[in-house]
Amino acid sequence: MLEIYKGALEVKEIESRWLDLAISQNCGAFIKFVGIVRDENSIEGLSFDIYRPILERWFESWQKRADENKAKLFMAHSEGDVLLGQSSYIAGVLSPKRRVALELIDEFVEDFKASAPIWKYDLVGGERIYAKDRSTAIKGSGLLA
Amino acid sequence: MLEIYKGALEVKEIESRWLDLAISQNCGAFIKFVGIVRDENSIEGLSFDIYRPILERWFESWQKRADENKAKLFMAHSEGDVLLGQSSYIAGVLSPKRRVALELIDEFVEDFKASAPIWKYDLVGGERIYAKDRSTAIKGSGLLA
Amino acid sequence: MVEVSFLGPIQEEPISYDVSNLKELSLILKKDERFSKWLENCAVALNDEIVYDLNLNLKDGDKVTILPPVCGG
Amino acid sequence: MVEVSFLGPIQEEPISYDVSNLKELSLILKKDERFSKWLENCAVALNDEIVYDLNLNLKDGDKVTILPPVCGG
Repeated sequence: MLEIYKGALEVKEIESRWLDLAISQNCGAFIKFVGIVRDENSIEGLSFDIYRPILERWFESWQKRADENKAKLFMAHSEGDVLLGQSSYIAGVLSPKRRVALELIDEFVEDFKASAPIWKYDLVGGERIYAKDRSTAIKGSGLLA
Repeated sequence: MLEIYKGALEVKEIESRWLDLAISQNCGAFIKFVGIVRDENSIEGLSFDIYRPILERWFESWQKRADENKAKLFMAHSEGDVLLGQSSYIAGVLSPKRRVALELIDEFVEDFKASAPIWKYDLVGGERIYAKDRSTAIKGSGLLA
Repeated sequence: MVEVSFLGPIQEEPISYDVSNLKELSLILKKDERFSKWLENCAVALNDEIVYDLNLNLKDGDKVTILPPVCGG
Repeated sequence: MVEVSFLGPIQEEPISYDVSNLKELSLILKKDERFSKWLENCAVALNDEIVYDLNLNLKDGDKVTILPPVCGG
């Protein structure tokens, strides 16, 4: 389940809905990663661009991999501006087994950071500044160089 | 933060409160493990005994370890009966850094399973049956044998 | 006297013993049918701290706790 | 014609090129100052699938996407 929202995530609403779904699936282990925008580097917040077609494919390929372990993946992400103390990202793994959930959330979040087609900007003085230094070139980059 | 409740956890209330706390701490990564009682082996639910003095010491020693990484640990657990589809356990790690949160939640949950002084019983036909086969002898067991 | 508590599924009330170290306690519990079968898989706490040394001395008022295999979550 | 889109911080509108493979596209983009500095750190998608082979042929109507370094979360 992949959800994209304009602006900050309504974390409580999302977590509440996902919990109801988790219970209905009779799975014992539900693990979630929540990303919160921190007050650092004098930013007012973050802003995100998303390219949905490739994000959806990336997510589907991860869900296929999770299917092999009878796990279900969840993700919510913001598009546009997200201010300090707000949340921009939640990833979740629901699984019958604890070990599957703990291992998959780690790989899923790390690959998200390395591969998901999302671009981050710092909001400073009302401007959107590309977070170049914190960004990662996707595997295979440089093909046209 | 260690919370013990009689019966099932009110997951939504607990997660909502923890989220507010997480935001107030200016930490970027919050990861939570939620345990839900599954419908398996024809049980009606689970039941738990807890020995609080040692549980509290165990938790404090983990919090000390987390302090070294500027992380804060959260745990909620049920005492007594928890029925199918209800939650008995939530563990959380709040950290400025993603890697710390992902690694610590794994170690924290695994050591919880191996060491926390909590005893589990299946509820079957209204009776409480010790979950012996799923239980783990604490490190150092057999000293008096 | 040392008070010994048996936790979780052992289902026995605490008992006070007149022992001066864990070795003596071990000898007594091994002879007691209610406890002998549990001992191999039980950890031991002295005043709520898990201990690993059978030579530990006990003093009057000490609290010993017997912890059978655990399963939280 | 092949439509090339430049995502995220590159901030350029899509452009259509008359090219028959990725190699030809690479030669054109390397000469364009708006794009040349990005290429080393950009992945390439053909019809929304990331590709790794510069010898891939392109056909009329294909969609190429240029993806600069990412940072979700």
